[in-house]
Amino acid sequence: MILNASMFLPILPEILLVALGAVVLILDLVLPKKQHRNIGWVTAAGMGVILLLSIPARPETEPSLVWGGMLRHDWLGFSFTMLFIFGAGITALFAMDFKKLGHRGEFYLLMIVSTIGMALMVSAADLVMLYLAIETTAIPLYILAGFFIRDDKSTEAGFKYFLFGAMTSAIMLYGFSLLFGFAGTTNIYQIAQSVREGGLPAGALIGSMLLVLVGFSFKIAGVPFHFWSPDVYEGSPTPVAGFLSTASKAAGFVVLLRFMMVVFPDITLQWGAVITAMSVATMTLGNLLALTQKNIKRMLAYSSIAHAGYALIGVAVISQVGVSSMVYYLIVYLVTNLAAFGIVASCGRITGSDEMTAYYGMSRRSPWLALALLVALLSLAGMPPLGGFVAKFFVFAAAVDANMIWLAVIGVLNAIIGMYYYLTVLKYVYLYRSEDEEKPLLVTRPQKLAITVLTVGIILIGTVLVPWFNWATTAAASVF
Amino acid sequence: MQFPILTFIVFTPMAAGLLILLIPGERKREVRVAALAAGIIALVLTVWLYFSYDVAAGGYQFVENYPWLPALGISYQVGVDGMNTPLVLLTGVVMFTGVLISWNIDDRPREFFFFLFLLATGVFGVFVALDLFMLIFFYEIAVFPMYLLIAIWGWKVTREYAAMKLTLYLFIGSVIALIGILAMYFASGLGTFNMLALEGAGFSTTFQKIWFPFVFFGFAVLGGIFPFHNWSPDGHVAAPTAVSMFHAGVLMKLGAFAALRVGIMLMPEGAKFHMPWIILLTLVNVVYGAFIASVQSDFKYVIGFSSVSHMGLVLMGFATLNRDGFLGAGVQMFSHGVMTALFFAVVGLVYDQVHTREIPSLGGLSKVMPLVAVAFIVGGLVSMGMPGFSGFIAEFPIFMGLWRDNPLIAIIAAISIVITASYIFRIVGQVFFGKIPDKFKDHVHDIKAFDKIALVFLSIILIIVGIYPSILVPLVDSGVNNVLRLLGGA
Amino acid sequence: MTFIQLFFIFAAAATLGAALLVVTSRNLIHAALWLIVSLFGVAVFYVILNAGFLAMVQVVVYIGAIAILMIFAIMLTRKVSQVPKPVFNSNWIWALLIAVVMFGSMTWILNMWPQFEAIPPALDPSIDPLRQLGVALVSPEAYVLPFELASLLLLAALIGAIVVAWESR
Amino acid sequence: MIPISYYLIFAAALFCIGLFGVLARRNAIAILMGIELMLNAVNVNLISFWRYATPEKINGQVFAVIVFAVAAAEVAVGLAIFISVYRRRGTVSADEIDLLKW
Amino acid sequence: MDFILNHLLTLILFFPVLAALILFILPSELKILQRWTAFVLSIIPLILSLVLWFNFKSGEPGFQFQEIYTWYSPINASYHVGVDGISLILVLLTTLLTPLAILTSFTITDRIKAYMILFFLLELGMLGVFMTLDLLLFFVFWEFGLVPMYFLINQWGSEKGEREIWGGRRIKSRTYASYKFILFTMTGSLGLLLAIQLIGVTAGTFDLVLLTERWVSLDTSLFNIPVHTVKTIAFWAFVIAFAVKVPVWPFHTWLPDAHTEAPTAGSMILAGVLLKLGAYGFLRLVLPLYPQESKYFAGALAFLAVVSIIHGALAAYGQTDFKRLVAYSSVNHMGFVVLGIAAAAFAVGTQNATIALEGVVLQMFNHGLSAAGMFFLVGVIYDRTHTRDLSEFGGFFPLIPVYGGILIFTSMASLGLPGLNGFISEFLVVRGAWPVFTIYTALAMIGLFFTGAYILKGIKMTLHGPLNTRWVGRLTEINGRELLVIIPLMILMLWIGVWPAWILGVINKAVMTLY
Repeated sequence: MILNASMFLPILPEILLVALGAVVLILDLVLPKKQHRNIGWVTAAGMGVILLLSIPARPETEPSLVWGGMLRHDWLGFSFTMLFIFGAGITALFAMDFKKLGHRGEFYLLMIVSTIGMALMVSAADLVMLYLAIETTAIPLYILAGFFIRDDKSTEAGFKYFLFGAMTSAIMLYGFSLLFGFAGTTNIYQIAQSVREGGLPAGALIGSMLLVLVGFSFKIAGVPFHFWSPDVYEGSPTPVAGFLSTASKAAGFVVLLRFMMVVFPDITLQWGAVITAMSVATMTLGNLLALTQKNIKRMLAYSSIAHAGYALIGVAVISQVGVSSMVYYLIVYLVTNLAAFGIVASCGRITGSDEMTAYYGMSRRSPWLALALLVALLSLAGMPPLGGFVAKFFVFAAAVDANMIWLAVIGVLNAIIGMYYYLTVLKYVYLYRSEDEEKPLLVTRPQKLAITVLTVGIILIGTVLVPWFNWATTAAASVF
Repeated sequence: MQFPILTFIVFTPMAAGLLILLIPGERKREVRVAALAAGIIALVLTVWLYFSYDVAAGGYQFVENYPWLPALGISYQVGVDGMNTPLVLLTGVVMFTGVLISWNIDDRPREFFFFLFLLATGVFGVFVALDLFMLIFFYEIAVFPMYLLIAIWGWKVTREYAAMKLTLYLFIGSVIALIGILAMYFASGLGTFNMLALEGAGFSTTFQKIWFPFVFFGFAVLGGIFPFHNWSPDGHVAAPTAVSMFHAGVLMKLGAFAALRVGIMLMPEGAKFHMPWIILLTLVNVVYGAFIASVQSDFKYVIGFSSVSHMGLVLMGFATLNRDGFLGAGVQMFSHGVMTALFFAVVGLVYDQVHTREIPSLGGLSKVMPLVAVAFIVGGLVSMGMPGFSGFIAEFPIFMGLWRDNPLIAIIAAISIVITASYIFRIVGQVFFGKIPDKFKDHVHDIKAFDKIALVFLSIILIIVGIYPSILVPLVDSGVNNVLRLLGGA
Repeated sequence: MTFIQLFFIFAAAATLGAALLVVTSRNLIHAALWLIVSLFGVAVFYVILNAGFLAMVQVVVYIGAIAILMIFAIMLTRKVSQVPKPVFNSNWIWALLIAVVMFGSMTWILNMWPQFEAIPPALDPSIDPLRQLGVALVSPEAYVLPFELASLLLLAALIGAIVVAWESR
Repeated sequence: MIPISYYLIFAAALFCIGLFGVLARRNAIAILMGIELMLNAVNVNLISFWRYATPEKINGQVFAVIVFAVAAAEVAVGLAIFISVYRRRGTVSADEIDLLKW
Repeated sequence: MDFILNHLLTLILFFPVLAALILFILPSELKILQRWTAFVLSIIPLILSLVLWFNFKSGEPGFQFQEIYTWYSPINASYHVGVDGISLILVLLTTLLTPLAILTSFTITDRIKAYMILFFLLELGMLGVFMTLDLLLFFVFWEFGLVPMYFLINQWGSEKGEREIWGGRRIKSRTYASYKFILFTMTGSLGLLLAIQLIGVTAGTFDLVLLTERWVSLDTSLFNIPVHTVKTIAFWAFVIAFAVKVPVWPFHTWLPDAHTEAPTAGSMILAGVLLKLGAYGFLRLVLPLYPQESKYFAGALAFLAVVSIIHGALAAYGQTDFKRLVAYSSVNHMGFVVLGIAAAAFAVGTQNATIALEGVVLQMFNHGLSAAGMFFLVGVIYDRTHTRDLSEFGGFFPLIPVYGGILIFTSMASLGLPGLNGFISEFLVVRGAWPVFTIYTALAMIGLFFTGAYILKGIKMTLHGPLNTRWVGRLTEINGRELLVIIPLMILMLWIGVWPAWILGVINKAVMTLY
């Protein structure tokens, strides 16, 4: 019962995040109004520093349960914690110059709290911890989605996000309670064993699995729990939408992965089938609906849904290769989608519109921004030498490896549909003309920095494969 | 450690493209000069490569091998043999001439050359790849800039439609092939994407029979195989000149080459099983393509469909699965590449002057642009397989290959030669001879010096190969040996 | 059937009845009141289940805070609350179907559990659940981390609620 | 004694009533009440499981306490959001908040 | 000198390319310079082929001046050239007619440079066919020659005339003619191409010397079809290709159009050399490669030949266009060539065959001279009157007596008047064919009668009869340059007619060793 320093090491990133939150809170109080924008710099820089300082906190090769079994200190959790911190830092950069967003200390604080939630979510090894972490992630995000209280769409986004999130989390929680009851323990690494000993019929397990899955599907916006996401993404402040669609979704994926693999090893056949069906439905529906969108944020929302479908392939195949491919996919997806939303944010900040028409002739207004958008969208479409290609490659490889070639085929057909609408956007950007061509799109410095980092990142992930792959494999290996 | 020439070739265009991006967009002249410099460097490197390939030794040369992702057996491995060395040269040639022809592009030349060079890097990468992952990686790099190049700088009327159609067709093909590649990877159990290793993987006959069509057709879509050729004429027509040159000249070879490398060479049993019916498709390509070309009235569509016909010959050569067929196909890839680049250059130059491509409305252009007329005639003669030009060198062995097992197909396919001759002569007559219509009289001028260099350069290559095939053929032959070895000396 | 069972059934019926009225009352104030009744019913079960502390918390937090907060909110958004409009949305029949099916399948799932008919074991008198709970919530070997996180969450929720509900002029 | 099945079925019923409310009600506050019912059902579950299966351990109760905390936070945030919506739109009826396509 | 002798054929063959290149770099304004350069350069192959002629050892069997280099190694095709007596004569004919044709073309004013370059390329193609000993290369040159000819007709053909084609569109006659020319010959060659490929596949080589052994002795079945059938099909593929070129009825319809529309020099070369390509193909390829099939189908061939003779003569008689008349006379005369070949094929190994073949080769040479001469003379008169309509001519003799004399002389040579060259060769053909195909030969003799008739008709309508006064003053006498063209031809006609032994000796040896 004695606290010692080594116990804090595994939660060092979270502690640092709390400290950063405190700094932000204080700054929000003491800084004069005009300088509130600089809290963004502090947040972004703080995230960078946390990334560096967290290096000693990296787990041993052998995963261990810490803090009374609340957390599992393993590479999966640690990796994604790092990714979320990265994502939050980038989001701060994008948000800085947003009116009514960037100068609000609360924004950064809420984002930090949400990040803490995600960080704990992906490491949680206990139902109590998991539920709490999920809610800690979600509740600040509800507010962030509705942050523009004078904007009809934003408030509506917060409203819908909240209602739907609260409902699905309640259903999930019911599932948790059943699992707790059946197993007599809240530690997810013991549930499987004790359920097996208790002689619980598979049917009961499947039932609770389905209930839990509802909550997770909501997090990853998987069909049929996807339909909140276009509305929410469209309505939310764009940097928030980017954060929502990447970090929050990735966290959901990690939890889904860990939970399914660890808690339900005895019914893999059943949940494999469910996830497979969900994967197919998600990517197909997401892509088909994305085709007709006129608003770029909505389009990206549907495309995010589709991407969740691809990533689900990695879960559905239930194999080591599958898990690492999914992790790789999420890394790529996080960086890429952040870039896409970030560019949309930078653009929308000036044009004041997220309709496709605002993108007409963009390459003449701002060639570099257009190029960055090209990189981001093509990476989403799965084109080399960008990260998206490698990610899709691994995911499809996992499907083929698992002898689910039909799934890979559906995946590639979907990739083609995806190709179509991404290219359509690029067509607007490069081909169409607009009346505002003479007006360049001024990208602010923090945005430039963020976009550059992300674009370079996309290319690096797509070309220098070894570190990322090893990372993904290590992370994936630590699930089991 | 030898000079890593292949790596240099692959990445020269990319590096140049990135450098060009750094030039401010309004300094168009500097952009062009930089592009030309890159084109020249690439050309020099490829020529050097071509002539330093040791034909007597054969096999893969200039091999470089660096691990890329060792955990999955992915490596950056490049090397050339007799089959792809000419194609690398071809790419260098087309890149160089493409830059020359594109000198007049005025709308965002910086982006244009960047995308064009990105495309070139992809093409080079595929041609020299000895690793399946690398191959598909560069294959897709070669596909997508096409969309932008066509959509942005293409012919206003059809560019959006054509660009999308093309990209989707090719993308579908490539991802289907990708699935096949993955299946091969896992079925081999070797844990490597190295093609040389996979050659000895010994896939079961059943596996090959199932997967060969995926891989072959996946790539052959880009080769324009019937009935998946539809994208090609539309794409050609809509593309700007240099892109058409690249597209028909090099990209279609990319498809055929990949179909050979991955499909036939890695799954020879599958090839033997399926080729008897695939050859019928290629026959449709050859004859139907020529026929459709002959009834077009749009100059560029004629050339577009003639490419379908000629690429049909390449695939037909593959489908014979014998030495002569492969030899001819190998030569035809090079010959058709240069020829069609020449054709599209001509069409582009004509269009630049008269702003129409309707054949009946043209006439008498040989008086203002004699060199263009000559170049077109040279290209035309090549395309009809006229002896003395490279086309003959290429087509003759293909037909010989056909004779060995499919005499009837040889006879039917030969009809295309006459059809080709008929439309080529018709076009020559209508476009370049006769009276110049009054409406063109004043504003039609001769072409610029750069364009002339490009045309002459391409024409000379065609003639040299035609009269002195030894410059190319032994090389291809040594590559064919490589293929035949895998086919069991068939 | 023992007395306690009868009592249980009575309490359950009352709670569920109140809950039904919560979801069906046209008047939101009534609904909120019925919610309080229902929550109170639940607290009764906590008592039966030897979780007195939770029952207390239920009364204090839920009834004392949450339900009151809701009534405030209802008052604040009163304008609509009184306009006669349908209580349910157009899909209510589906909602009903889902709820019924859900109930059926849940009982079915629960029924599969081998200990479905279990009788409560005797509590070890030496253990004080309340003390146990207190220790667990602050012990690093147990639930201190969630406990701390919960405080963070409540802080964030507080700030967040102010952000959206406060309209600065 | 009361078998655990009583509690569990009661909780399931409460949960489903809450769910019905969530799915069927128009008014957002009513929906939120439904959610509270669902959370209460969960808590009943948790406590009864604790009492019947693992009375020697305390996790069930801790879980319930945490659910309380979350529920409080959720309600606070939810109501704040409702009020901000109401201020803009003059309604908190879920099917009238339809500026976005839903 | 040794170098020249060792590479004599290559030099002759590729000198025209050099000439074309030289012309190419000449400035395009200096027309006279271009003309004379072309002429002088075209003399050089003639000189070289005279060197060839005098260094040729007619007594030795087989091919001489052989050169062999790798050309297309993977399919065993090589650059293999060599001449025997037959090809020697035709090489000489080609190099002789080319300078004369170029001299004739001095009247061309439009794009002289291109014109001359095409002419040299044409010469290259023709020489290549005669010299090569490789089947593939044979085809290369065979096809290659078409292209310059196409453009010569298409671009420098007669300006006038329109033809209606299907669809009711009207196009220029020369376009129509050139199109017909190229499509006929290319379609004809298609079979040849396929047959060559077939041979290449089965025999594994294209070298004629090797092929005569391997292909002829081949008797396994091919593609599950009896080898006999395959060979028969291939035989007909060859025959049709060559028959189109010769041309033999019914493949001749392109010829009158092409001849009529071609520029004068083009017609000269067309009739003088190009038609010989077909006949040469029969001699060089068909007879050695298909001895049995040739023998078997000789009757059919002879029949076609006779139809050609009679049809050609009758058609020629029916013409009012002077150039068309001469064109049909080519059909008529070339019929004799084919008849001789058919006879030789049938009676292979006998003395009759030898005689017939001698006649054939000589007839090829002779027809080359006389047809070129006739077309030239038609061209001369056309240059002055700008019409070819015989009915507008008449009574020219008094106006232009020298021209009249030359026309009569050349016509007589064409007619086969004893003492001039035509007689010798036609006699030899008839002499060889008579014992073999008596009836056909007899019918051919009737054809000869009509030959006389149309020649005389031509002379009569041009030189005699009432004078069309339109031409008085416009019609000038033949000039010096034109004399320079026709006189060498006349000398040769007379020389062969009077003392044919010099040339027959060469032919005889070649024929004897070959067959």
